[in-house]
Amino acid sequence: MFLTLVTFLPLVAAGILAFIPKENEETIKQTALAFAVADFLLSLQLWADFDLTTHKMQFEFNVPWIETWGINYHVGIDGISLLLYIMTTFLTAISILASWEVKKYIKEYMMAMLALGTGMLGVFVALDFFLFYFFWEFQLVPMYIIIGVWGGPRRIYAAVKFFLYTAVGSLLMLVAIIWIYFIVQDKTGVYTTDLMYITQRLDIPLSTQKWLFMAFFMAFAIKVPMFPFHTWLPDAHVEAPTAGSVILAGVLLKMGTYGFLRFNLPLFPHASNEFLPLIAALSIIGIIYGALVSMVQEDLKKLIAYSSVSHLGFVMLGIFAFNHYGLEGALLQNLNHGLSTGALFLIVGMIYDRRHTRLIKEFGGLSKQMPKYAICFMIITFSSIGLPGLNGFVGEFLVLLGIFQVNLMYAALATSGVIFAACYMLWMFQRVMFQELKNPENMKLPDLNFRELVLLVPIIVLCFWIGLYPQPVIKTFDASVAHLVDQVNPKNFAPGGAVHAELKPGHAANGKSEVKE
Amino acid sequence: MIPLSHYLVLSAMLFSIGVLGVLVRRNAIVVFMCVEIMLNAVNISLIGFDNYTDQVNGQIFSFMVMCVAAAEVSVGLAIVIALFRNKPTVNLDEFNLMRW
Amino acid sequence: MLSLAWLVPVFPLIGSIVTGFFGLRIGKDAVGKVACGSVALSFMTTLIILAGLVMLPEEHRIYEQVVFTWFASGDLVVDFGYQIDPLSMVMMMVVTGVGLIIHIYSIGYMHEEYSYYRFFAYMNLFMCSMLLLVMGNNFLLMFIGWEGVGMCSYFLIGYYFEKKSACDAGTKAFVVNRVGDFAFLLGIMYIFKEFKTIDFTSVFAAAPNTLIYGGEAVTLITLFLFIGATGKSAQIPLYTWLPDAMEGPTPVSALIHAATMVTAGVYMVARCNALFMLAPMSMMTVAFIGGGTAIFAATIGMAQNDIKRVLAYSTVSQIGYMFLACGVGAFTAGIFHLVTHAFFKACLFLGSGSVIHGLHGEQDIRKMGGLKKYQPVTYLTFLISTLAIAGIFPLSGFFSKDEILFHSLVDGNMILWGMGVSGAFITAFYMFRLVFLTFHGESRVDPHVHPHESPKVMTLPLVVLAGLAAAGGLLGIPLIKGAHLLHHWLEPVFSFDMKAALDASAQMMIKEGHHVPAWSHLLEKEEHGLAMEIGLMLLSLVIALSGITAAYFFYIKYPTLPDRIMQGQWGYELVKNKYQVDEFYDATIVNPAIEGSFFLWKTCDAQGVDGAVNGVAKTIAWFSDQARAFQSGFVRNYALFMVVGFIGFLIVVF
Amino acid sequence: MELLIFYPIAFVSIVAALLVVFNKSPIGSAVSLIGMMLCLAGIFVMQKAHFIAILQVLIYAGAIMVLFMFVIMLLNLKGDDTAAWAARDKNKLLSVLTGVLVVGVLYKIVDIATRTELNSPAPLTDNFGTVAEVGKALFTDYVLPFEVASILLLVAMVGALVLAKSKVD
Amino acid sequence: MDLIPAPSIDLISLAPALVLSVFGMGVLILDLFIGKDKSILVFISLLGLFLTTVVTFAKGGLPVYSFQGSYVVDHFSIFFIFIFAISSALAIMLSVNYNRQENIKVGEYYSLILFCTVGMIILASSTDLIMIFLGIEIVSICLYILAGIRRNDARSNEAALKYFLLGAFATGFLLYGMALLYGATGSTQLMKIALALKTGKVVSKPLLLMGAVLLIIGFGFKVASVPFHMWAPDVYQGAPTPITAFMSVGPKAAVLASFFRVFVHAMPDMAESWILVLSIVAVLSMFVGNLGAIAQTNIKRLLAYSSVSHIGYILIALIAKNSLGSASLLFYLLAYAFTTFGAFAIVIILGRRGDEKLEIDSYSGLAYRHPVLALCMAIFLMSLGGLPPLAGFVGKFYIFSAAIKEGHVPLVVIAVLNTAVSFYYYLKVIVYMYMREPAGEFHPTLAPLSLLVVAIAVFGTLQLGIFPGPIISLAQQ
Repeated sequence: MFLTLVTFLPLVAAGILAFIPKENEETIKQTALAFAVADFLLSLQLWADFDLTTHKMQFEFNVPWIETWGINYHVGIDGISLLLYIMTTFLTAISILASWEVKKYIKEYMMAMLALGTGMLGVFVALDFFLFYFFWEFQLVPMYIIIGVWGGPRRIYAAVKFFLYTAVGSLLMLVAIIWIYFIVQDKTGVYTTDLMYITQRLDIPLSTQKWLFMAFFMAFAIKVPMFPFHTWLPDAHVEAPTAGSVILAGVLLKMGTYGFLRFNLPLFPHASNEFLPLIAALSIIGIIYGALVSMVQEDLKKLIAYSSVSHLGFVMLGIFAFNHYGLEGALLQNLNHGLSTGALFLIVGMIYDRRHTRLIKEFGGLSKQMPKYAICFMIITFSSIGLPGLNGFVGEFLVLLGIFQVNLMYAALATSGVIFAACYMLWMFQRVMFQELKNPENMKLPDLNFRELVLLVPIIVLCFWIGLYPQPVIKTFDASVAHLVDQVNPKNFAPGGAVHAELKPGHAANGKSEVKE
Repeated sequence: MIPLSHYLVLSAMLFSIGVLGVLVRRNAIVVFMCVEIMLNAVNISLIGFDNYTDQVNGQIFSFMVMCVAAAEVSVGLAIVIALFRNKPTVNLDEFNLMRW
Repeated sequence: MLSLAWLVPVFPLIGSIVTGFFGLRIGKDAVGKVACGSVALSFMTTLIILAGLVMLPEEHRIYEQVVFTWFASGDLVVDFGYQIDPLSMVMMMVVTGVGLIIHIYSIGYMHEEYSYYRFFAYMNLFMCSMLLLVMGNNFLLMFIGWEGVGMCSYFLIGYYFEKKSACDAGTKAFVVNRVGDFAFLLGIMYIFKEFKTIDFTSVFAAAPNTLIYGGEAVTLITLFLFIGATGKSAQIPLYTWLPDAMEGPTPVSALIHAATMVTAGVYMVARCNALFMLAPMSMMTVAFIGGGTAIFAATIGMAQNDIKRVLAYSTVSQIGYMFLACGVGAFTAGIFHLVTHAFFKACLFLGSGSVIHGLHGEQDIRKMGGLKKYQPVTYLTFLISTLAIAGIFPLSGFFSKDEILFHSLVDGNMILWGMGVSGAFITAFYMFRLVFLTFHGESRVDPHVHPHESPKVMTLPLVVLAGLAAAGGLLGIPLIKGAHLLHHWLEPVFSFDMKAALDASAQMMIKEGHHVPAWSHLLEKEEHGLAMEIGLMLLSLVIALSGITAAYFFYIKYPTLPDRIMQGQWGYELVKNKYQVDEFYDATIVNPAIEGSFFLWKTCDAQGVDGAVNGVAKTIAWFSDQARAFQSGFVRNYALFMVVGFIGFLIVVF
Repeated sequence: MELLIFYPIAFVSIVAALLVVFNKSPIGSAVSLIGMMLCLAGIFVMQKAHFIAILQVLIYAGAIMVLFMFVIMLLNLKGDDTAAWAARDKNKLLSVLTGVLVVGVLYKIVDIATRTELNSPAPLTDNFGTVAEVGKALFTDYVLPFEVASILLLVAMVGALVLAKSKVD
Repeated sequence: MDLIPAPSIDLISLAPALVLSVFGMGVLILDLFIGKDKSILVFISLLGLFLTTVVTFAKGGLPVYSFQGSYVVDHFSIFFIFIFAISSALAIMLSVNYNRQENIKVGEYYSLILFCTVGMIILASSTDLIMIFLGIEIVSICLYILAGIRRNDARSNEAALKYFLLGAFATGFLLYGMALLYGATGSTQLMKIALALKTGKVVSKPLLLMGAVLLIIGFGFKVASVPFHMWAPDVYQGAPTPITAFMSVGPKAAVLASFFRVFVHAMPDMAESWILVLSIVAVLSMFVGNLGAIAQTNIKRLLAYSSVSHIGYILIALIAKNSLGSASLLFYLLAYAFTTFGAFAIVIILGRRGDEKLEIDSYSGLAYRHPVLALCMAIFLMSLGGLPPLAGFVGKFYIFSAAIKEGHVPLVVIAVLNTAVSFYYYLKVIVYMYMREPAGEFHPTLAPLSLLVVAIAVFGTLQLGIFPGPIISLAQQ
C-alpha cells in the first residue's frame, strides 16, 4: 500500500495542481517541487525498510483488478527495481527544479511532469503484465507532450517519432503478452497475468520462446535504445526541454533495460541464451558506433544522446553476460548513466538557457568565465567517461568483467569503448570549456546560480559516493541478481525448454479466477 | 417442369445486367432502375428455390423485397428531388464535392 | 607505525580540496603552504612508515591495510586497501620526496599565475592518485590511481587551457593513455578470470600454480598489462603523447612526465614480475620494446630544438632503459634506474623551467646560449644532472644505467645490449648538445629579454635534486657484496622461484595431457666474471664520454658544422620530424576515425538507419496518398470497387 | 413444353433489362424496365407463385414504375445522359474493365448455378403460391416480418416527406 | 373458410422494439401539434430510449426464442440494445444544439432516430434472414434520410445520394446472398441453416459459398469495411455531425451483431472459407483505413477513415469466432461508442454556424484556449488509438486476446502494426491542439447537453479503461 502511495503521489499532485489558478506560477512550481521531493523522501523510506537478504518481491500489494481476466493490481519491488525506482523519484524532483525557468504553460508542464513520474514509477513496480503494459504506455503521453509542447524547433517531428517508435515496439510486446497469457492458461488452466506466477510456471518450447523473446526484445530494444533502433533518441533528446532530456536519459531508457531484466531473462531463459550472440553484437556495435558518431556531433545534446547509445550498449552487454558481475554491473551502470547523463543534460540546459544555442562551435573557453560550472561539468564529464573513483567506473568494470567471463572477443571490443568515450567527451569538453574565450557573447555569461548548484551538487555527491563506496548500492542488487543468474543459467533448464523446478503451487496465485467459456 | 438451374441462370444474368447498369450509367435514376433489376433478379431465385423445396419462405421474402423496393424508391426519388433542387442535374459524375 | 599508511594519500587529497575549493579565498601564500604542507606531511608519514617497514624482519616486510571494501560482486571483492612492501616503499619515497621538492619549486615558478590555486589543487590531487597507484593492494586500486594520475596529467597539461595546443596535448595524452588502459583493463579482467581475485598478494602467490609457463593465458595477461604500461610510460607505439605533454607548466613535466607518473608502467611491470617471469615471450617483448624505445626516442632527441621536448624524448628513452631492464628480468635494475632517473630528470626539468622562467617563457634552444653566466646555479645543477644521465662516474646514472646494460648482455642478448649501448652514446650526445646550446657559446637570446637567475624557492629544489642525482647511485653500488642496498631491499619482492614455477607448470601440463617441453636450460645461470662487469663499465663510460666529446665537437668547437652537414640530409629531416610518427598516426588512425565517424553519422545513421525509419514513414505516406487517390468522389467508382472486391473474393474462395 | 414458354419470356426479359441499361433516354429505360417486370411476372406465374406474380404487376410494374416515370417527368429528364454516355469514351479502360468484371461475375454465377444438381424441383403441393397460402404464412409464421415491414414503409413515407417537401426551412 | 390460427406473439420479447416504435410514432404525431421549439421531442425521445433499456431486462430465462425461432432475446442482444440506446441517446443529445445551430427544424428527425434504433434492435435480435434484411433496410433508409436531412446543403445531399445509391446496390448483393443461402440450406432461419450445415444437408456447396461471399459484401458495405468502405468518408463528411457520430456507432454495431449471428452462429461449419475472406477484409480495412486517415485534413473524414480501420479490428473478433470473440465485440463496440461520440461531440461543440471548424488545422492551439475540451479530445483520440488506461485499449486487448486464443497471431501482429500507424494521425490532431500556437479564435458552443455528452463519454472511456471488470463480466455472459 505504501508503495502504491509513493507511486501515485505524483499523479495526485498533478491533480492538485489542476486546481491552482495558472497565474500563481510560484505556487505551482513550489507545490510541484514539494510533492516531488516528498515523494523522493518517501521512496528512500522504501530503501530503508528493504530486506537485502531475499530476492522476493517486497512491499507487495495485490488486489484483483479485472477479475474476469485474472488481472490484478499487483505491485512490488525487489533489488532490481528498487534503486531505479528511487532514481526515478530523485530525477523527477531534479527535473522539476530544473524547469524553474520554463516560461510558457508552467502549470501544464508541471502536471505533465508529475504524471510522467507516476507512469515511470508504475513501470518499475508493476508485477502484472497488464499493469506493466498499462504504465508502459501511460508514461508515453506526458513525455510526448513535454517534448512536443516545450521542445525545440523540430519538436513535433521528434515527439511523434518518439511516440510512434516506442509504440511499435510495445504493441508487439502486447501481442506477446496475450500469447503468454493463453499459454499459461493452457498449461495451468488459470487465467492470469501475474508476472510472478507466470515466471514460475512458464514452460515453453524454444521456438515459441524465440518468438516471444523477439517481441519483448523489440519493445525494450527500442526503448533502450539498441543499435539499429536508436535513431529516435537523438531527435528526442535534442528537441526535448532540459528536464525532458534528463528524464528521458535518466529513466525512460532504463525502462528498456529493466524490461530485459524483468521479462526477457526470467521468462525466456533459453531463448536469451540463444540470442546472446546477436544481442552482444548489437550492443558492441552500439557501444562503438554510438561513440564514434558522438565524436563528430556538432550539437551538444546530440552528442550526449549518442553517447547514451554507447553507454546503454554496456548495460545491455552486462545483462546478457548472465553472470553476477555482468548483471550487477549493468544495474549499477543503469544508475550511473541516469545520474551522469542526466547531469550532462542539465549542464547543457544551463548553458542553453544562457546562450540559446547548443552548437559546440559557439562556445570555447567557458571555464574562464564560469569556473563553478566548469568544475561541475568536469566532474560529470569524467564520471561519464568512467574514471575510477567516480560512479561510471565500477559499473563499467563489472559489466566488462562479466562479459569477459563469457567471451574474450566481446570483452575486448566492448572495452575499446572506454577509449572512444574519452575521445568524444574530452574533445567536446575541450572545445566547450577550454581554448580561447573568443565569442564575445560568451564573455558575459553569469556563473551558476544557487538553484543550479542545488541541482548539480546532489548528483555530483552521488557520483562520488557510488564511485568510492558503491557497496550499499550493489548489496541492494545482490539477492535479486543471484536469483536472476540462477534463472538464466542453462543448467537450470532442460534442453526442451523447461524452466526450473521451483514450482511452489499457490504462491502469488491469489486473485485469479477462471473465465467462463 | 423447368429445372431450377434455368431460373438460377436467368436470375444471375439479370443480376449481372443490373450490376453492369449501375457501373456504366451516370443518370442517378437509371442507376437506381438498375438496382431494381438486381432486386427483381433475386426474386426469381428466391421463388425458384421455393419451387424446389416446396416452401413459402421465398415468396414471403420476395414480398418483403417488394416492400423494401417500394420504400427505397420513395426515399430514393425524394433524395433525387431534393438534390435536384440544389443542383439541377442527376448526372452522378457531377457529384464529387467530397472526395479523397 | 605502518597503520598510518592510509594517511599518506589523504593529506594531498585534503590539500587538493582545500586549494581547489577555497583557493581563491585563502590567497596565494596559503595555497602554496597548504599544498606543500600536505605533501610534506605525506612525505613525513612515508618516512615513518619506512621506519616501520625497516624494523620488520626481512621476510615479513609486507603490510596490507584494508580501509574498506570498495565493492563486491559475487566472488569479486575489491578492497580499498594498501600494500606496503619494499617496492611500494621505494615508489612512495620517490613520489613524496620528489613531489615535495617540485611542489616547493612550483611556488616560485607558478607565482605569477592567476589560477595558482587550480594548479596546486591538481598537483595535490595528482599526488594522491599517484600514491594510490603505488600503494594499492590490488589491480583495481592501482587502476584508480592509474586513471587518476592520467586525469591530473590531462588537467595539468591543459593547464593553459586557452592555448589550443595545450588542450590538444592534454586530450591526446588522455586518449592515448586510454588505449593503454584498455589493455590494462583487459589484463585485469583476464587475471580475475584465471585467479578469481585481483589482490596482488593472492595473485602472485597463486600464479606459478595457476598459469602454465609460457602458456597462452599468462602471455596474454602480461602482454595486456604491458600495453597498459606502454601507454602510461610512453613507450613505442604509444609514446607520442609525452612530447606534446610538454605544453604543461614545467613543474608538471618534472613531476608527472619525468619523475613519477610515466614510470608507473615500470612499477606495474615490476610489481607483476611474478607474472612476467612466467611469460618468456612477453619478457622478450618488453625488453625489445624498451630497448627499441630507448634508441628510437634518443635519436629524435638529437634533433629537437625545444628544450623541454629534448628532455621529453630523453625521458621516453630512459624509460625504455627501465623496460629493457625489466624485460631481461633485472627488475631491481629497472627500479634503480627509475629512482635515479626521477632525481636527475626532475632536476633537468626544473632546471629547464628555471631557464624558461629566466627567459620569460622562451623554450627554443636556438634562442639561448651562454646562459651560464646569468644562471650559475641552474647551470651547475643542470650540468650535474646531465652528467648523471649521460652515465658519468660516479653520478647516479652511471650506476643504474650500467647495471641495466650489464644485465641486458648477461640475461638478454647482444642485440639488446647493442641497443642499450648505442642509446647511451646518443643520450650523452644530445644531452650535451642541450647543455652546450643552452648554457655555453654565444648568447642568441632575444635582446629584449634579460635573463636572470631564478629565486631561491626555485634554485633550492634544484640543488637538492642535483645532490640526489649525484649521490643516488650510492643506493646500488655494484661489485661490492652487500653494498647494493636497493637490491637487498627489493629482494623479497623480486625473488621468484623459477624452478618451483616450472615444476608446477609441468604438473599442470601433464594433468591436461600436454607434452612438457624441456625447460632445464632456463634454470642454468651463466657465471660471469668480475672482469667482464668492470670491462663493461669502462666501456660504457667511454661511450658516454665519446658522446660528450662529439657534442662538444659539434656545438662548441665548430658550431656551424651541424647545419652544414645535416642540411638537406633525409636522415636528419626524418629525425627532426620525429620519424613522422604523429603524422602517420593522424593519417592512419585519427583522420580515418573522424572521417569514418562522419560517414557513420551522415550516411549510416542519418540516411541508413534513420533513413530506413523515415523511409518506412515515407512509404506509408505514399501509400496513404494512393489510398486517397482511389477515393475519387465518383459513386460509380465506388461501385466498381465493390464489384472488384467481389470478384477478388470469388477468386479467393473458389 | 414449359421450356417453350420459358425461353421466350426469359429472352425478352433479358433484352428488356439490357435496354434499361443501354437506352439513352431515362423514359426509355423506365419503359423497358416495366417490360422486364412484366416478363418476370410471367416467370413467377410459371413458378406457380401466383400471389407474387400479381404483386409484381401491381406494385412493381404499377406503383413503383409509375413513381419512376413521375419523377422523370417532374424533373424533365431527357437526353442529358447522352453527353455523359459519350463521355464514357474518355474512360475506355474503365469501361473495358467494367465489362470484363461483369462478364466475370456472370460467368461465375452461371457456372455455379449450372453445377448445382438441382435440376428438377420437388413435386409441389397444390396450394403452392396461392394468395391463401402465402397470406396464411404471412399472418402466422411471418407475422413479425410483416409488422416490421410496416415500420419500414412508415419510415420511408416520413423520409420521403421530409426530404421532398418543398418548404425550404 | 377456415380461420387462420392466431399466431403466438411474444410481446415481452418484442417489448423494446415496441416501446420504441410507440415513442417514435408519438414523437411523429406530437411534432404536428407543437411549434418551432422541438425540445419537448428530445425529452420524449430520451424517455423512450430509457424505457426501452428498462424493458429490455423484462425477459427472464435467457435465451428466449420466439416467432418460430426468428427472434431471440439473449444477453448478446440485450447488450446490443444497451449500446443502441446509449448511442441513440447521445446522438439525440448532440443533435439539439447542432440542429439549432444548423437550423434543422425537422421534428421527424428525432422520430427517425428512434425508428432507426427500432431497426437496430430488430437487427440485433433477429435470427431469420428475412428479419435481418428488413432490419437492415429500416436502419439504412433512416440513415439515408438523416444523412440528407440538411436539404439545402449540397454536401448533405450528395452524401445522401451516394449513400443511398451504393446502399441500394449493396442491398442487392446482400439480398442475393441471402437468397442463395436460403437456396443452399433450405431455410431462412439461422438455427436451421446451422443445423443443415452441420448435418451436411446442403444442396450445393458452391452456392453456399457464393451466398456467403455475397453476404460479406452486403454486411461489409453496411459496416464500411474495405473494399466496400468508399462511401464512408464522403457520407461521414456530408452528413450532419451528430448523424455521422450516430452512423459510425449504432447502426454499425447493429449490423455487426447480425454479421456475427449470421457467420459465427449460423455458419461455423464452413468457417475456414469465410474466415479467409474476412481476414482479407479485416486486413484491408485496417490498412486502407489507417493509410487513408493519415492524409486527411478534415476531422470528420479522418474519423471516418479511422472508423474503417476500427471495423478492421472488430472483424478480428468475428474471425476469432469464440466466446471471447463475441464478448470482445460487445466490449469494443461499447468502448467505441463512448469514444466516438466523445470525439464528435467535441467537433460539434467547436463548430458554429457558418464555421464548422472541420479542418484539423483550425484546431491549432486549442489546448491553450480551452484546455478541458482539448484534454477530452485527446482522451478520445488516444482511446481510439488504443492507449491505456482508456477504453479503446482494453477493447483492443480483448479482441487481440480472442484472436490469439484461436491462434491468429499474424493477424494480430498486422493489427498492432496498424495501431501504431493509427497513432500517427491521432497524434496529428493532438499535435495541432497542443503543439501549435492558436491560429484563430475559438467560439465553442458550450451547450449543456453537448457538454453532458462529453462528460458521459469521458466517464465511459475512463471507466471502461480503468475498471472494465463489471462490463467485461456482463459482456462475457
